[in-house]
Amino acid sequence: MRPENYQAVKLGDSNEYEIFIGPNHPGIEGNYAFRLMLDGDIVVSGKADAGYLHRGFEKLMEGRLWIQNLAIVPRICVPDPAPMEVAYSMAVEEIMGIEAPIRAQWIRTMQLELSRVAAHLFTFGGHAATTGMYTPMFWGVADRDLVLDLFEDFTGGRVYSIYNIPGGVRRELPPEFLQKLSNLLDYLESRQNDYDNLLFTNQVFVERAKGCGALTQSQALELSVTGPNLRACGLAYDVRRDDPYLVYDELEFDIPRQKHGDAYSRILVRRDELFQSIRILRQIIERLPSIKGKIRTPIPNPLSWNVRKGEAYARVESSKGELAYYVVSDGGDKPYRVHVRGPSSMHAVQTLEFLAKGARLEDVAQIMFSLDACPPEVDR
Amino acid sequence: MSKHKEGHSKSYEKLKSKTTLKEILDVAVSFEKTARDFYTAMIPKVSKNIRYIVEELAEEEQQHYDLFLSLKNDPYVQTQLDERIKTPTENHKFSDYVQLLDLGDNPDDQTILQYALAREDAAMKQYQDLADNAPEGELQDTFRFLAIEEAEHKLELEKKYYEIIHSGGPGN
Amino acid sequence: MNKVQIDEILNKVNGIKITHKRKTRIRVDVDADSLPTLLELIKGRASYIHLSAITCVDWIADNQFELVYHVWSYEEKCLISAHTRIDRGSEKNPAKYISVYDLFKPADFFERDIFEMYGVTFIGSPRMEKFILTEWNGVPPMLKDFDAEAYVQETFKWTDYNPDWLQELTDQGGGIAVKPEDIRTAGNTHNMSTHRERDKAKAAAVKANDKMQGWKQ
Amino acid sequence: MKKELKIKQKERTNPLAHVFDDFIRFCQSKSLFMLHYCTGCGAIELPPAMTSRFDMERLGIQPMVTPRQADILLITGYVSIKTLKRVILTYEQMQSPKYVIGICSCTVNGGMYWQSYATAKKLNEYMPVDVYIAGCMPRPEAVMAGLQRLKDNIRNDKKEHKGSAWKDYFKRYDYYLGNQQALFGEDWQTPTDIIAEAKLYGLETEETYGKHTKLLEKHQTPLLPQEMRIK
Amino acid sequence: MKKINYNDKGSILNPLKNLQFYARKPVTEPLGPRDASASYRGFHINDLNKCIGCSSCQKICDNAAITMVEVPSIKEDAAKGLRNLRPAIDYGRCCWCALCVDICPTSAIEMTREYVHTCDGDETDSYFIFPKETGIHGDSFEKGWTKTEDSDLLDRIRRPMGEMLSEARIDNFDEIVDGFTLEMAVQEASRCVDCGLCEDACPAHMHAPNYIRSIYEGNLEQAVEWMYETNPFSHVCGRVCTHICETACSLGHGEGESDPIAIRWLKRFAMDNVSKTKIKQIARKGKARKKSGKSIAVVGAGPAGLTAAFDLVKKGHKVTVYESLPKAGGMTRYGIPNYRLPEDRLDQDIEVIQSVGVDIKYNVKVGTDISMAQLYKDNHAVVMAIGLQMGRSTRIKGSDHKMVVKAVDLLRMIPKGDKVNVPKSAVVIGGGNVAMDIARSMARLQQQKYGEVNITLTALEQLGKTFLADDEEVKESLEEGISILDARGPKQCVIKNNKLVGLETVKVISIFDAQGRFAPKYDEEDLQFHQADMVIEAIGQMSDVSILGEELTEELEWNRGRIQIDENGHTSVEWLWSAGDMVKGPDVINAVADGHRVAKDIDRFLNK
Repeated sequence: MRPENYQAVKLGDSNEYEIFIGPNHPGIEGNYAFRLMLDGDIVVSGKADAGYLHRGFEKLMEGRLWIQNLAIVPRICVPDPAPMEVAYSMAVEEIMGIEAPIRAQWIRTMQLELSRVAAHLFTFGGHAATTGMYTPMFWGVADRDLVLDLFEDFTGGRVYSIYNIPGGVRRELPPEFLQKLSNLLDYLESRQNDYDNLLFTNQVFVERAKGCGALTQSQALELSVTGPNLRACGLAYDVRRDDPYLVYDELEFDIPRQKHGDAYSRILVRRDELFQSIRILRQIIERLPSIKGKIRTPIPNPLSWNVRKGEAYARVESSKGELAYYVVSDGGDKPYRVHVRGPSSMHAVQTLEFLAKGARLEDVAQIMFSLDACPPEVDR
Repeated sequence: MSKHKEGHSKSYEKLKSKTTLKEILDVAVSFEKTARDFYTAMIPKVSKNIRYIVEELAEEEQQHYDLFLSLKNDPYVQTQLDERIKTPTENHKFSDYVQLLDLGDNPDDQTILQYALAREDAAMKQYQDLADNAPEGELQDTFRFLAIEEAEHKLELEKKYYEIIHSGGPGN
Repeated sequence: MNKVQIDEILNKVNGIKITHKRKTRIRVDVDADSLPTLLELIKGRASYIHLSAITCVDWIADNQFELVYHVWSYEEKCLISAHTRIDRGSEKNPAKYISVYDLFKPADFFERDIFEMYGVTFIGSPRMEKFILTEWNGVPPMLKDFDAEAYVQETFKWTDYNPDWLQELTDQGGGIAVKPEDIRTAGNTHNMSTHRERDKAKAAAVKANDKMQGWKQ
Repeated sequence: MKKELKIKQKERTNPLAHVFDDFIRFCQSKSLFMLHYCTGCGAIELPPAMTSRFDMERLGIQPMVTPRQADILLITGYVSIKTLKRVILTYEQMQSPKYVIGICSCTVNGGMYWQSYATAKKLNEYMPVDVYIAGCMPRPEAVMAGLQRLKDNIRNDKKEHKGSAWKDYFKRYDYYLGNQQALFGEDWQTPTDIIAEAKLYGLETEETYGKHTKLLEKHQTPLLPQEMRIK
Repeated sequence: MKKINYNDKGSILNPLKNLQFYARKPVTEPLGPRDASASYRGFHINDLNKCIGCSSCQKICDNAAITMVEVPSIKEDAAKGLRNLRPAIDYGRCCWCALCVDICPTSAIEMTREYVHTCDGDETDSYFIFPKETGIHGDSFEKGWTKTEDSDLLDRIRRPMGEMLSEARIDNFDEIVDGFTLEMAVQEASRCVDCGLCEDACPAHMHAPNYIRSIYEGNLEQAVEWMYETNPFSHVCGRVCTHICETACSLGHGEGESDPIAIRWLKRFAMDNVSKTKIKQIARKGKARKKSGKSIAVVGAGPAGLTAAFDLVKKGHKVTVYESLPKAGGMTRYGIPNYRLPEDRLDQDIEVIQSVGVDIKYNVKVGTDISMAQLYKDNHAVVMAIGLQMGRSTRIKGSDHKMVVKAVDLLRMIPKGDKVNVPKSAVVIGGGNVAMDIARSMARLQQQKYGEVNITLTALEQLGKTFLADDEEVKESLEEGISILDARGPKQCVIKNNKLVGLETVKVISIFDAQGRFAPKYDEEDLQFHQADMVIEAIGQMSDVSILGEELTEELEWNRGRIQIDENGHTSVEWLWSAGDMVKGPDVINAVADGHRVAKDIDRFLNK
C-alpha cells in the first residue's frame, strides 16, 4: 500500500476504541490474538481470535495410520505433550480391547507427572512475565530444562517424547534412571523456598494477581472450566481421582484447591500441584522397581493394522485440565474420526472473553496466562 | 578298464619309443586329432537334442590339439611345462565307478559322456604310466604334463556329467 | 444413583438405546428430535452439568452426521455420550440442528467449531460465524469428501532437492525410484505399493530370471 | 537466487566505503535483536535458549518485542496461512538489514504437516531465508548453532554474499508477491510500500516489477484506519 | 511442603532473599552442543549392507519423508529378496519419531546422537540426505535410538504349524500338516509388512501381499480372487510350493530369530476355506464371452500345460490337453506323495480348471497314439509341457539289476494303484526332494507291510551345508526313522548269486571346487556297505523328447539338451511352444509361471 493512499477517517463520538492484542504480542501466550473494545483502559468486551496455529490435526489424523498418529498428537499442546500421547493410546487401546501391561502403566504415569512438573514450571515463568517479572521465567525455564533432560534420557526426545504406543511404551527405562529422577526431585523441592520468595510471597506479584480475573465456582462450572482453574474456585475435581486411569487409584495424592478463583488462587493451586506431582513421583520411584514384566502388549504389525469397529472417549488430566480424545474406528487401518477436546478450548475462548469484560487492559495478559491456556489446543 | 588299456597298448609302445619332447608332442597331437575326428564323425549320428555334447567334446579335443601344437613350436616349451607340473590336477575318481557301456548306434547323452570320461581316464593313466617309467628330465616332464592335461579334461567332464545327469535333483 | 435409577431416567426419552460400556461410560443413542429433551433431563434430574465435548462424525456412506454430546456428572462420576444422527444435507441445503447453548454455555465453542469444520448450522447458537478458519474459503475441511491431500498437492509446491549424491547416483543409472507420494492412496484403503513400483520390480525380476536361466545371449 | 540480478545503482566512489562496511558488519553481527514471535511449535525451544541454561545473550542476541526494532525474524516451524499473512506483514515492517531463520522441518518442505490444508509448505517462497536449522524441533544447542552461523554470515558477508538474503526480497519482489498472491488471493496487499523501499535502497532490478506488482497496483484500495486489519 | 495462605499479603522484601544466588554456581551450559542421551533420536544412519530395500521405512513414515532411491552399485537379487533401493531422508519432512528404526526388518536404519545441522538459505539440498554408515555430515557419532526388543514393531515369530506326530503318520499317506485355524491365519497374516519382495521373487509373481492382506481382513474370497489372478494351481502351491517367496520375505532377513511369513500356509488356508463352487465362480471371472475360433493342443496335463490351457480358454480359445496317464496333474500327482499333497486337493484344482472349459484327453500318448504332425494339423498352435518324467541312473556297476529302480517310476506307481514290490530294506541314492519323497513313501509302505522302517538314504551332499532337500523334509524323514548318510558316493550295487544284497559307497571329501562348480572328490579308503533288498536311484530326471519324432527333433533348435525357447517359451518352430519342467527344470511355481508366459505369447501370436 502506498503511503499517499492513506486517508485519515474520523471516528464517531464514542470513547470506545478497538485494539488488537496478538498474534505477535509479548502478552499473549503463543500465537493467539485477542480483540478488545476499550473504554479508557477498561475492557468493554473482548473477542478471541484463534486459528493462527490451525493445522487441521483432526483431518491429518484421518489420513494416517493408527500408529503414525502417535508422532503428531504431542504437537497439539507443546508445553505439555505427554498427556496427548497417553490419551490417544488409551483411546485406541479401549477400542481394541487390550490393556497396557502394569509396568507400562506405571511408566506412563511417571511420564505424565513429569510432564506436569515441566508444564507448571513453564507456566510460573510465563505468568510472572506478564506482571513484569522476568526472573521467575528464567528460573522456571531452566528448571524445566532439567526435566527435559530426563525426558531425553528415557524417551529419546527432549520435548516430543513419542514414547507411547497403543499397548504400552516403546522402551525400557535406562539404568540408573530412577536415581536421576530422585535427585531431580530433591533439587526441585530444595527450590521451593526460592520460588516462594521470588514469586508466590512476593508482595508485588501477590497484589497484582489477587482479585484479577476472579471466577466463582458456579460460573466456572457453567463455562466448563476444568483442571487447576476449576480447583482454584473451590471444587476439588480431578480426572485422576474421579475417573481414574492408569494407576492413579493406587497412588496417594491430595487435590489442592483454593476458594477465590482469581489469578493468585490459580497459581497457588499450580504451585501446590507441582509438589503433589513430586509426591506421586516419589511413590513411583519406590514402587516401580518391584513391578516387573513386559512394557508392551503386542499389536499387529502397524503397517497392516486394522483396529476393530468402535469408539472410545479417553480422558486424562493434563496440566491444563480435562483433556479428552474421542476416537472412532470403522475397522480400517486409519482412524475414522479423532476429536481432541483440549482443556484450553474452554479456557482461552469463552472463559477468557468472560473474564476480560470489565478487566483493565494491563490485566488481560495476566488473566490469559493465569488460565494457562494453550492456543494450539484451541486451533488444533 | 583292461579292455581299454589293451586298446591303447599300441600307442603306448609308440610313445615309449619316442625320445625327444618334440616327438612325443607330435604323437600326442596326432592322438588328439584322432579323438577330434572321432567325435566330429559322431555328430550327425546322434539325436539333435544331445548333439551339443558331442560338439563340445570335439571342440575340447580341438583345443587340446591346438595347445599341443603351439607347445611344439614354442621355444620356451620347457618353462611352460615346469609351470604346469607344479600344480597338478588331482584325479577325483568321481566317475570311476560309472560302468562303461558300448557306444551303440544310438547312444544317449549319458553314454556319450561315460565314453568320453573313460577315454580321458585311460589317456591320463597311460601318460602317468609313461612318466613313471621314463628317465627324469625333459621326457618325464612331458609325460607328466600330458597326464595332467588329461586329468584336467576328465575333471571338467565330470562337472559336466553332474550338471547334465544329476540335474533335477532338488525336485518339488 | 445406581444403574437402575439412571436407566429409569433415561428411559423416559422415546426410542432410546442405552449401553453401559463401563462403570464411568454410558452410551446412549437417541433420535435427533429427542436429544435436547434427553440433555435437559440428565442435566436437571441427574446432575450431568459438565459438557465435556460435542463431536461431529461424518458418516458419508450413510449420508449422515453423527453428533455426540459427552456430558459428565461431577456427582455421579460418570460420562454419558449421547449419540444422534442428522441428515448430512447438501451444498445448497446445509445440515441443520438445534443448538443446546441454552443448556450448556460451552456449546457455543463446540457448535461454532462444527459449523466451521462440517458446515452444520445450529439454530439458536449465538455465534454461527468463522472463528479458526477465517482465511479459508473452501468447503468445510473436515468433510470426508474434502480430499486434503489432493488439495495440498494442487496448491503447494514442494522443495526440489538436487544434492550431489543424487546427481552421482543418477549418473550411475540409478536415482529416485519410489517417491513417498507414490505409495499413498486416497481413502481408507491399505497402503499398497503402486503398480509403478510393482511393474518396475517385476521387470527387474524377469531380467534377473533371464540371466539365471542363461538362454539366448 | 538463480542468477545475479543487476542493480540499478551508481558505482560507489568513496575509497573508504569498504572499510566502513566492514566495521558496520562487525557491529551488526555483535548486536542482534530477535523478534519474539512464536509462530509454531519450535518456539518452545526458544525460552530455554534465551534463558539461563543456554543463554543466547552470550552471542549478543536478545529478544525484542516489536518488529520495527528487530533484526532477526525466527520462523519457528509451520506457519498456517493465517499466520503467514501476519508474518509477512511483520517481515515487511522490519527495518533492513533483516534476517530470517527457518527452524524445524516444516519451513523447508512442509514437515509433518505436509498434508495439511492449512499450513504453508516452503518458507522461502514467501520471503528470503538466511539460515535453516534442522530438527523437529531443533534443540537449543542447534538453535544457538544456527544463530552463530547467521552471525558469521553477517560478519563475512562481503566475501560470500550470504548475509544479505534480505536484499533478494527487494530484488525479486515480484516473485515473492506472486507466491503470496497465489495463496491469499489477487487483492492481497500490505501497508508497506516495498517498491518504494527498493528504490530507496537502490535495490531495484527488472524482477522487482512484474505482472504481480501490476496486480497489486490494480487492486490497491485506500486503507481506512479502522479497517487496518487483515480480512 | 509449606502452605501459603491466600490471605497473606506477602512481603516486598522476599525477593531480596534470593540475593544469595550470587553465591551459587551458574546453571549455564558451555557453548557448543552437549552430548545427547544414549537413546537420542538424532540424524539417521543406514547400514547399506544390511538394508534390503524393502521400503517398510517409507511406508511407516508418517511424514512422507522417505524416498527410495535406486543404487546401481548394489546388486539386486529378487529370489533372495534383495532390492537395490535404499532410503533417502528428507529432513524437510522428518519428525524424528524413529518409527522407521522400529519397523526396519533388518535393523539397518538407526539413529545417532548427532543433532546439529544448519545451513544457509540457498543450501536446502543438504536437507535431503542419503544415510550411510555415517550420518548427515559424514562424521561418526555414537548410536542413539536403535531398535530394542521392546520397541520392535514387527512380530518376528511365525505361528507354529500343527503336525501329525511321526508315530501317527508313518503307516499312512494322510496329510501331515494340520493347516492354520482362522485365528492363527489372521495372526500370521498380520505380520506382513507388504514389502512385495515375495511378489518379485515368485516366478509367477503371485500377489502375495494382497491376498495376505485379504486374509488378515477375513475376506478369504477376495484372497482367492487375488490368487487366481496369477495361479490356477493354488491348492497345489499352497502345499508343495518351493516358496521362494518365503526366502525373499523381508521378515526372514532379520537378525536373530526372525521367521518369514508362512505365505504358503496362508495360501493353503484361504484355499481350504472357500467352497469349491465359489472358487469355480472366481476362476471363471474375466473369461472372454466371444469364442475366438482358434484351437490349441497342449501336450501334458501338468501344471505348466494346464496353466497355459486355463489362460488360453479364458481368452476364448479352444484348448485340448493330451495326457498319457489316466489322470491329470503330471508330477504333482505322480511325483508328490499324498502325505504332502492329498489327491483330493489336486483333483479340485484340476476340476476348477476343467470347469472353465479346458478339455483333457486322458491315456493318449502323443508320439504313438497321435503324432505331433497330426496335432499341428488339427490346431493353430501346440504347447509341449511334458515335464521330466524319466529317471536317471547312476550306471554304476550292478545298476542294471532288476531290483535297482528309479524313484520317479516307483513314485508313479503308488498313486496309480499299481502293486509295488515293497522290500524289507532299501537304499536310496540321492539327496534331493525326490529322494526324500520316495524314501518316505517306501517307509510308509514298509510300515504297513512289515511294521518297521528300514530305509537308508545316501547322498553326495553334506547335511546342513550343501544338502539339496528342504530342511523340513530332512527333519521329518529323520523323525520317521529313515537314516540319512550324507557325503557318500555310490560305488557299486553288490550282487550275489544274481540277487541284490546291498550298495557300496565311498566317502565324499569335498563336493564343490573353488568356483562353486560341482567336482566331488572321493576317498576310496573309506568304504561302506549298506545291506538292501532294493536300491532306488533318485539322482536326476529327464524329459522323454523322443515323442517329438525325428523330423521335428531335427527341425527344432536345441540348447544343451533342452528345446531352445525365447523368453516367451516360443520354440524355433513357429507353431510350437514349450513350457514347464522340460525347459525350466523341476518346480511347480516355475511351471505355472511358464504356462502364463506361453499362453500370453500364443494369444498374441494368434491375434496377429
